[in-house]
Parts: sequence; structure tokens; C-alpha cells
Amino acid sequence: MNINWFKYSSPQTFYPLAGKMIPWFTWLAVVLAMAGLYVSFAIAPTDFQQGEAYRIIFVHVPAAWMSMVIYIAMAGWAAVGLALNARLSAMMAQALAPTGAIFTLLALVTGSLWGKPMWGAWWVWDARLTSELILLFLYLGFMALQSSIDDPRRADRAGALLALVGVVNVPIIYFSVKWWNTLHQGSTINMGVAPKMAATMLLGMLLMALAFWVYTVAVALMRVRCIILERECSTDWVKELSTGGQA
Amino acid sequence: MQWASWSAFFNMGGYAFYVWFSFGLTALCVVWEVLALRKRSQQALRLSQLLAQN
Amino acid sequence: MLMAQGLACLRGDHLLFKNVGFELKAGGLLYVLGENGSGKSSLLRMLCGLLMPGAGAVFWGNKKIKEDAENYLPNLTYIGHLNGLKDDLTALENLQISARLAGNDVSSQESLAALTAIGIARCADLPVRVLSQGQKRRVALAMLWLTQSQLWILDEPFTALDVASTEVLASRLGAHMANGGMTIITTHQDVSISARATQTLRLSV
Amino acid sequence: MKTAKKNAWTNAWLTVLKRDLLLALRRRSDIATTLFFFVIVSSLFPLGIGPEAAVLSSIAPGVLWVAALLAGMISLSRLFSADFTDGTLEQILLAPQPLALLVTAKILAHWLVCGLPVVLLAPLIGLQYALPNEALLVLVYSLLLGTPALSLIGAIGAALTLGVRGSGLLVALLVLPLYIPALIFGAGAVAASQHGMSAEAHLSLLAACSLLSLVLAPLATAAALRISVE
Repeated sequence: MNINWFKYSSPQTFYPLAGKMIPWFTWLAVVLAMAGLYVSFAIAPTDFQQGEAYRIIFVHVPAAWMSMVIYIAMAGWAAVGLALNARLSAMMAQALAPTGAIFTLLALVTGSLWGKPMWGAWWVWDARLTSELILLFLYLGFMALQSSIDDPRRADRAGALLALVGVVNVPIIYFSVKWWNTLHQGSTINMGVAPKMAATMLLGMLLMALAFWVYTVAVALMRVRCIILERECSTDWVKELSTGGQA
Repeated sequence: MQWASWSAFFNMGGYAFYVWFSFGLTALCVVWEVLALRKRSQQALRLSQLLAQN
Repeated sequence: MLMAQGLACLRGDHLLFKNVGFELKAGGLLYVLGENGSGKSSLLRMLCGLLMPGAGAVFWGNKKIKEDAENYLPNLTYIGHLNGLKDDLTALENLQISARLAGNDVSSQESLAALTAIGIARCADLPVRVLSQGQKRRVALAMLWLTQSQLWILDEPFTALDVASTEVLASRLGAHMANGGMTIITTHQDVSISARATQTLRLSV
Repeated sequence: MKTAKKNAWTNAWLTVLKRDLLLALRRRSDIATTLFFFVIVSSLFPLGIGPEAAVLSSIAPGVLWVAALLAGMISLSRLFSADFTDGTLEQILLAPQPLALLVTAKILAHWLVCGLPVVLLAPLIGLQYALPNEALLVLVYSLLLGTPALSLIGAIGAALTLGVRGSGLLVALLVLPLYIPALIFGAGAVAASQHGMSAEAHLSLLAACSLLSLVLAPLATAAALRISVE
């Protein structure tokens, strides 16, 4: 009758399952990253306008993609967690947030590293960089809210709601920033990828994006395992696990 | 192959700092995140071990 | 009829109680007992629908209160351990606002009569800020003379009350049950309340 | 039966609105604090930047909008926290009427107390910034259309951080990024009229933001309150 008790016990079954999946995703990420790096550095041709500096896009663009994908995935897990009152989904949302924030930060830093040689300025208020900056604020807000609420159940649900509010707002924010950008800067700066991109360049970017994606899965699983351990530290199965591992 | 020599590869057409910094930082973030998580899970296990002993 | 089945309460990562169930029929009184921190207040809040049960469900009639809040809430009066009074408003204003929020459009005469019933009418026009703890409690409890709801859930209603007010309140509760009302109550005091059926529920893990 | 229900809803809504306005009236200093904050923040900029009218009028839309936004935000933490600590929030949650509806009454009261005075005061501050008359008018319009969205979105943040330690700063972190569209369209409207362009597009986008938040924000706020009160 009490289905809820099953849900409460599910972290226990998920913990070893995640442990088994992590090595697979890790190695897949390594292989994809190797292939991606090989294509980006050895095969992709030099860009005739930007020289070799354009190779930054092989991390910048995938990182920017991931930052958005992770936010959407986070909101998705949050919605599932809220709707079904499933603890594991909320934990997944929580586990994704720091990785998303790191990718957002990487997109920002690599964007400005790309901007400096191209436009001679470390920071330009271009629509994509500005949106990434706001996305970083959204991630930070989510993490700050979760960490300042002591009761994990309330933290899960409040964070989930915030993620949903954020995901509704992201398109509006993006649109408004674009609007603002075209008004104030005209079309002088466009950080979009060059229109005539060689197929190998696209391949490199896709491979790197896939590598990041798989890496995200692996890291999120690792973090969700940590969260499970921390939350369930007083349960018997975790105690058994921790002492059994020692002996 | 795109590169005449290793030094040309490392030089990145004069953009060495920007390119290598970008990739280096990304690698650093990845390594740091994995190590930090490993440490975090060990700490969590140690905590519950302490709880189990008491 | 109020029914609870298999309720469990989790606070943080520890379990306050589990498998709590009861059935309360018209005219019934339920005492909730337990030590401090055993989750009495949490149980009451759960029965109101303010707190989500870790497991189990609460039924009003034969529908879950969560799904049928529209029919449940008009039948419920809850007075928690907080009085729910605004310091800057007078006792009368507070009472009227609380009653209106609960869906009773009361006149100021009716509100004043309620304050008189619990012996606090002379404070009616004072801001609650200046009242004593016991007086504030009585202002909050005056709600019980205005409400028409069938189920009363009261968290420590007798705290800070003097002997006279305790008796007044006990007789009001008795009258409510005689009318077919139901009451769920937590208390430390030994007060006798008459009811058609009295049950006790002791909370422990 | 239907009309009886509607009456009950209107009654409860009016009760909450009247209650909050009455409370604000009993504590007038709270209104004054918000207004003073707005005036002080917007007066600091000329001191930091210099008194050249051309510079001031070019930054005026942004500065005035940011000041209005911050003034609205500092008063947010009061929106639910007093009700939360004295237990009246539980009464509102247990009222038979839909919580999202009652929440709109609280938000409207907050806007009337903290938003509207800022809107009315803004043209005076705009004069200090050498804004032309037309731009002043657009400033008032834009604030009138945009500040409701600020109160509505802010309510979500206030509800989420209820009873959390450091909630004042946390609200800023949660809510400010969500304010960006309103800021862009609002300040953009004033800037457009300064440059002799029509502000209509900006203003209609701003109105759309407010309408959208009127539909969604009360629902999110109600859900957040239920989570926070647990």
C-alpha cells in the first residue's frame, strides 16, 4: 500500500547501479574527448579569417551548449521530483547544478579568451556572453538556495520550483538580451559561428560536445552518489557499506 | 596533418596563450571536479563509518 | 468523518513517527499525547494539510484532503501554537480578519460577543502588541465562538490560560462536540472535556 | 451557488488586501524607507559621475530603473516574513479560497505600498537627471507597466526564501536575474523616447511581461509558500 516507502528505499538500489555505470561513461568520455581533440587540432583546417585562435570554439561552443542543456535537464529532473515526490530525481537536479555552473563559467572564460584576440577586448556585451552570464547567476541562485535550506526535503522542493521558474524565464531573458543587443550595438559584433564552417570543424565540435555530455552524466552520477551517502549517512545500509569497505 | 612541426603546433599561429589557456582551464576544471567528488564521497563514507562505530 | 491512515513524519533525516492512524466520527474528541519533540504539532499540521505526510494519507469523508481541499478547508478550524495575530491590529480587527479569511462574514457585534465570551472584551480596541501572552491566546481562541466548521484542530489551546478561561474553553469544546463537532487537541494540562467518544493517540516511533 | 462562491472569493481577496494596506498604514515608516532608498540611490549617481546634463540624461533611464528595481527588492523580504513568524500565513494557507488568488491580493498591496510611490516619485528624480518632458512621461508609463512584474516575480523569491538564513541577500540572488527583461524593456522605452523614437514596442513588451507574470507568478508563489511553511 505504501508506495512512498519504495521511493525512499530507491537511493539504496540506485547507489550500486550508478557505481557500475560510472566507469563506462568515464571511459566513453575519455575516448570521445581524444577523438574530438584529434579532429579539432589535427584535422580541422586553419580558419582563414581568425587563424588558429578559432580553435577555442572547440571548447567554447560545446561548453555553452552544455550549460543550457544541463539547465534544461536540471529543470526536467526537478519537475519529475516535484510531480512524483521522488527523492532521487531531486537529487539528480541537485547533482547537475555544479557541473552546469562550471560549464557556464568555462563558456564565459573561453568566450572572453576568444574575444580578446578577435576584437581586442576581454569582454564584449554580446548577446551570447551576456546570456551566459545571466545563466551563471541562475545556477548560483539555485545552488545558494539549496545550500541555505537545512531540511533536505524542503531544499529539494524549493530548488525544484526555482529551477522551473528559471526555465520559463530563460527564453524570455534570452529574447530580451538579444533585443537589447541589437538596439545598442547594431550588428558590429556577432559571436555566432562563422557561416562557412568546414565539415571537419563541425565534426570536432560535435565530438567535443558529446564528450562533455557523457562526462556530465558520469560526474552527475558521482555527485548523486555523494549526495545519497551524505543524506543517508545514518541508515544501516550506508553504515554497512562504509565499514564493509574498510574491512 | 595541419602542422609543420611540434613547435608550430604549440605556437598556434601566435595565439598560443589564448588557445592553450582555454583548453588547459577546461582540463583543469574536469580534473578538479572529479578529484573533489572523490574526496567528497570518501568524507561521506568516513562520516557514516564514525556514526556506525558510535 | 476524519480518517488518517499510516501517517509517517520525517524531519530532516530522522523519523518522528510512523503508522499513525485513527478514525474520528461526529462528536468525537481525540487527544494527541507524546513527549516534547515527538511530533504532535507536526501531526496536527499534517491533518490540516500544511505538512505533507512522509507516507500515508488523511481522508475527509472518503476523499483525500489533498485532492479535496475545497470541501475540507471550510470544515476546518486550526489554531496552532502561534496565535496568528497581527501586533499592529486591535484584538477586534484581528478576530474579524481571521473569521473573514476562514469564510465567515461576521459583524463587529458578533466578534465582540465572541471576545466577551472568553472574557477579553475590554481589550477589544487595544493593539495586540500590548496584550499579555494569555490575553493574546484568548483573542486567538475567540475564533471558536465564531466558526461554524465541524472539525477543530487545536495545538495546546490551554497554555497560558488562567483557570477561569480554561473552564470557559472546556465547556465551549464540550458544546461543540455535543453539536456533532469533532476536536483534535494536544495539551499538557489535565482538563476534562465532555464528548460522545474520547480517544487518545500516543505518539512514539 | 456559483455566485456565492464568487462572492466568498472576492470577500477573502478584499480582506487580505485591506488587511495589508491597514498594516502598512499603521507602519508608515516602512513605506518611507523604500522611498528614501530610491531617492538616495538615484541621487548618488550624479555625485559619482559628475553633473554634466548630457551624461546624466543618457544614463538616467538605466539608473532610475535599477534604483526602482532595488527599492522594490529590499522591501520584498517583508512581504511574507512577518505573516510567517506570527502565524497568520498559516491562516491564509488554510483559507478555503485558492491560495494563488489570495497571494495576488498580498502582492497588489505590496505594489500599492512600495511600487506606486516610486512610480509617482520617479518623474521628480528624472528632473534631476535633465530628462525631457516626453521622456519623463514614458518613464512613468514604463514604471507603471513594469513594476507590477517586479512585485509579482519578487514574490516568488520572497516565498522561496521564507525563514531561510540570510534570506535578504538570497532574495537578491534569486530575483535580480529574473528582473532583467523588465529592466531591458523599461529602460529601453525611456531611452527610445529620448532618441526621438517610439517607445511603443518596448512598452507593449513590458506589459506582456507583466501580464505573463500575473498569470504564472501567483501560482509559483503559492506553491513556494506551501513548500516553505512545511
